[in-house]
Amino acid sequence: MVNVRIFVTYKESVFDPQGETITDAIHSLGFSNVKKVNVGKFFDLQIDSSDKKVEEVVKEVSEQLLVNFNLETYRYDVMEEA
Amino acid sequence: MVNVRIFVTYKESVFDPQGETITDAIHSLGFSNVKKVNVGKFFDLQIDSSDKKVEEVVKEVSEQLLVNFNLETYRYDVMEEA
Amino acid sequence: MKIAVVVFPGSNCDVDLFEALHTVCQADVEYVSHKEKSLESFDAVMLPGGFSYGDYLRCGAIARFSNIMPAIVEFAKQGKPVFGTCNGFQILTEAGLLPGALKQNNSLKFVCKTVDLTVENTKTPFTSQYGEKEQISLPIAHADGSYYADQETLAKLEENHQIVFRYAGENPNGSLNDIAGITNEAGNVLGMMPHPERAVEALLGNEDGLRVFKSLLESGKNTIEEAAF
Amino acid sequence: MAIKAEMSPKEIKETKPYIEWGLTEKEFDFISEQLLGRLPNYTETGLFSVMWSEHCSYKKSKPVLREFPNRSKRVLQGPGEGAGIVDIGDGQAVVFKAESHNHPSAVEPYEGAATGVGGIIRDIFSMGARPIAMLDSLHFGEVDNAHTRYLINEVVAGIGGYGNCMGIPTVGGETTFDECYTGNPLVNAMCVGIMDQNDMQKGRAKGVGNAVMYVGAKTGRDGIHGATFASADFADDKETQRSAVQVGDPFMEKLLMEACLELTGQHKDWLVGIQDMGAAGIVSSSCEMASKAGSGMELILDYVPQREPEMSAYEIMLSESQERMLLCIRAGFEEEVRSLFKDYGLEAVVIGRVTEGNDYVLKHKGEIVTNIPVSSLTEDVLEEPSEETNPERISVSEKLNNWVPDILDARETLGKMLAQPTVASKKIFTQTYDSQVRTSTVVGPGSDAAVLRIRGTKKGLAMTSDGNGRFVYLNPLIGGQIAVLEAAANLIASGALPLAMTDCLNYGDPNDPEIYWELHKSVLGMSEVCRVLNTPVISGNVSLYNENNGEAIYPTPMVGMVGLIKNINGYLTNTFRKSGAKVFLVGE
Ligand SMILES: Nc1ncnc2c1ncn2[C@@H]1O[C@H](COP(=O)(O)OP(=O)(O)O)[C@@H](O)[C@H]1O
Repeated sequence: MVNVRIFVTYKESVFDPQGETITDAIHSLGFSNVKKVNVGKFFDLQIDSSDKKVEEVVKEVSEQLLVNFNLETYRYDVMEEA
Repeated sequence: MVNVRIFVTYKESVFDPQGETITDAIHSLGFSNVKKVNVGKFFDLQIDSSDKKVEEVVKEVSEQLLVNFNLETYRYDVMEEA
Repeated sequence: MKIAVVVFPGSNCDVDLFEALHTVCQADVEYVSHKEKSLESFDAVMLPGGFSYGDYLRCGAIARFSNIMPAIVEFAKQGKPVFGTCNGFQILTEAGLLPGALKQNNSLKFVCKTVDLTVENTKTPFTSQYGEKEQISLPIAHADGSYYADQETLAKLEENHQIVFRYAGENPNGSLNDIAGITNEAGNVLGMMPHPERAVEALLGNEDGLRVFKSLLESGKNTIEEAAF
Repeated sequence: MAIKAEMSPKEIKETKPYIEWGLTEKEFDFISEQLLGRLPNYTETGLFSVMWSEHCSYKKSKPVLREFPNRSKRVLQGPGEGAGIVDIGDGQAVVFKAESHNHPSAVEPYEGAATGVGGIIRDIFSMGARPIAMLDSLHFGEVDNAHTRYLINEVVAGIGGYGNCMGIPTVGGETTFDECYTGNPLVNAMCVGIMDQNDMQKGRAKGVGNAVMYVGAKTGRDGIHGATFASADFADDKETQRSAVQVGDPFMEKLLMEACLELTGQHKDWLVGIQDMGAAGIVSSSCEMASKAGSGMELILDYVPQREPEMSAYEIMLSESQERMLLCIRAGFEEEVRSLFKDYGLEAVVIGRVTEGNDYVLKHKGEIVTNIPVSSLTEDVLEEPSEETNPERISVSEKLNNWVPDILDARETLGKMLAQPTVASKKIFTQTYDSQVRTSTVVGPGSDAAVLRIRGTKKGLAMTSDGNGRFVYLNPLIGGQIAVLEAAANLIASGALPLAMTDCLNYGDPNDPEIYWELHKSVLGMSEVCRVLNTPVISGNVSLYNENNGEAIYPTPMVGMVGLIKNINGYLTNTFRKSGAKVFLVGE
């Protein structure tokens, strides 16, 4: 079993209202030294590594399903072999 | 400036309908070796480290705003000093 | 003209589309399950609003892998009319039948209200009965209706007159270029966030959406006549 | 969660964990000595503690609820089932009920409100009806409090999130703000459905050998002891001990609803009874279904679909995981039912059978973990007599002269009133609800009552939810009368004939004689008006122990009412339609 964490974020050029709203909320709590907040999602996949190459699976799953390339971009980390 | 990444996930015992539905979708795409999918969100904070201790800020912001302790739990990484 | 209303798990405006066509327009319409593989015998396809697969992951992202989707893609390629409202629009973008994507409203909230629109293109099978630049009002009801495409795509949409409906006045969700509805390059696939099927009866207070369906039915007559000659 | 070795019956008797679970010593002794003739084991003690809670048994409020009239020529089903049913002619019926989710929403406002909506929707489709509208009744603290604002945003988002996804329009409701709800907001939801009278279903399990089938989501450890938790009041220092709140999955519920409606509408011959798993999950649904039919039941818990490993019998039985239903299926049709649900991507599993006699038997991992009479969980609950006293504030105020407001500048007073959050427009909330889906909403939020047309007929339904804790606090009898009158007036002003009502009785700790008195008097007031208007109470819900740190909320009965409009074109709204129209004041 391999654990993979896939990080998905908006592309830089895409406006992220959530990041802005959270930044404002943090400031209104008084933490003015927090300068910027970006929000993203991640997917932790447990993959049975026996048959297919893990990285291939990760790429295919991400590109077909988990990521919308019109808006988003992704990165992944292969974590420990469990 | 310090970059901090805060990871927020559901607590283990909490039902995650989204993770289940995505797992099903991945299986129906034919990736049967993906055994489990967990979904989480992350927040990248740029923090001006001059005045207050960074970790304190991260904890307070997480606990007051970013994390819902009824359902969620969090971890964070202090990344590079930019 | 025979029209298919596709039902995905979690669709919930399927009844509304069906009734608008069946009861109000007396059209020949049938529900088609997401499990079907063929659209043979249909002349137009409509994708309803709702929350297909709970809108988990992204709106429309999972529905696009349904059994019926290859048939819809093929149908669109043949130049036959395909229409998606709300979740249907999201599915069409996820499936690549329409450019761009729909992201969360700038307000971060679901919004249900009636908005003003300008009809920007009347040369589509769904808008021929409207006047050029006509102002109409239609209901919206969505949390993820903010249209996004990169600058290049936007420029092409403008240039090819693919923008069919634009928000007039207040932009309710942060859509770029105030986009409320677009077509593909060929003009036979239309996706829009507003719900014309909710505005087809005086009893419910608004009939501005009726002509979307009338246009489609009218376009059907033309093609059938053409075919006859 | 690690499995702890369960206490033996003797240890339970000695260390009394059941007190923590809400059972009193007197009840425990009655159960062991009178009902069982032995000490209950751990699982059984758990079953008793939830089934004997106020939430499931109404042991405190039952004597008061008997005051409500619940019959009329139109009532097809009164209180006692998932929801009440009223004849609206042409072989059709309207089905409705309200439900509170106050305590879960105080702890986890989004999921608490969302699962409240999910629960009431299941109550409606379990009767065989198609849910057509939702209403809510929300009471919060004053908006100048940051935590209150958080609660409001999350509760409203939770209600919208669930209803919008289900495709059921949220068409009306009410929202008020008062200091007294700060620590204990009220979140009440009402669902209205419509059905053909021959599709009527009941929650009963009869016919020896018939299958008990479980459908829907898997069982996890969520919300264990939620039912008892709803019946014990809050104190801040208990915050961390509260059990995990359930998470709603409206997508699953949408599939479940469509599958159940196919079953109730097209396969009545397969189905004996159907009930939703609400508070106290499998135990309450199964023993109530057996109890109503006078049957016994045997369940094998190993067959219950489980989401988490190593769940104990206690946990499986008490779990409040959402989006689950229990069916009684005629023997021989199990496979058909399984395949119907599979078509919707849902699991349907036989977990037991109806048996002869009156025994409720649970087996787990090869052992009998429960063997008690069905009735010991349902009918034998000890009603708790309550004391009543007239609060001092009432006896004092009765001696005072009526207070007459002194208005110097009517314009200014009007301005101030309109600026009150309770009076101001609620558009910022109602716009986040899809009020139009299903394209039958003729009048949505913003008028006196919502109006929906009934497709294929000339008819329409008007519906409203109203309550005013302040009036009831000042005078429970008159306040109760006003609550029903206001709801009826809202329907009449929409052009409808009021048919019947549902309610949510939100009060403080009933062991306080003054609070019990408020409950009793206000119910008397409501009942009186119900009789006059011929609007019987066909369903309802009781939420007691609404307190925070010993302070009770105002006594706040919510009244939900539905009316019939014979010709939908005759509906009315609360706006002036043209200038120059005459304005009449009717009444005294
Ligand atoms: N929480 C709510 N959900 C849905 N509709 C609401 C809600 N609160 C208020 N409304 C709607 O707003 C309108 C005004 O509500 P309210 O202030 O309670 O008026 P009234 O006291 O006249 O009934 C009503 O139409 C009601 O249905």
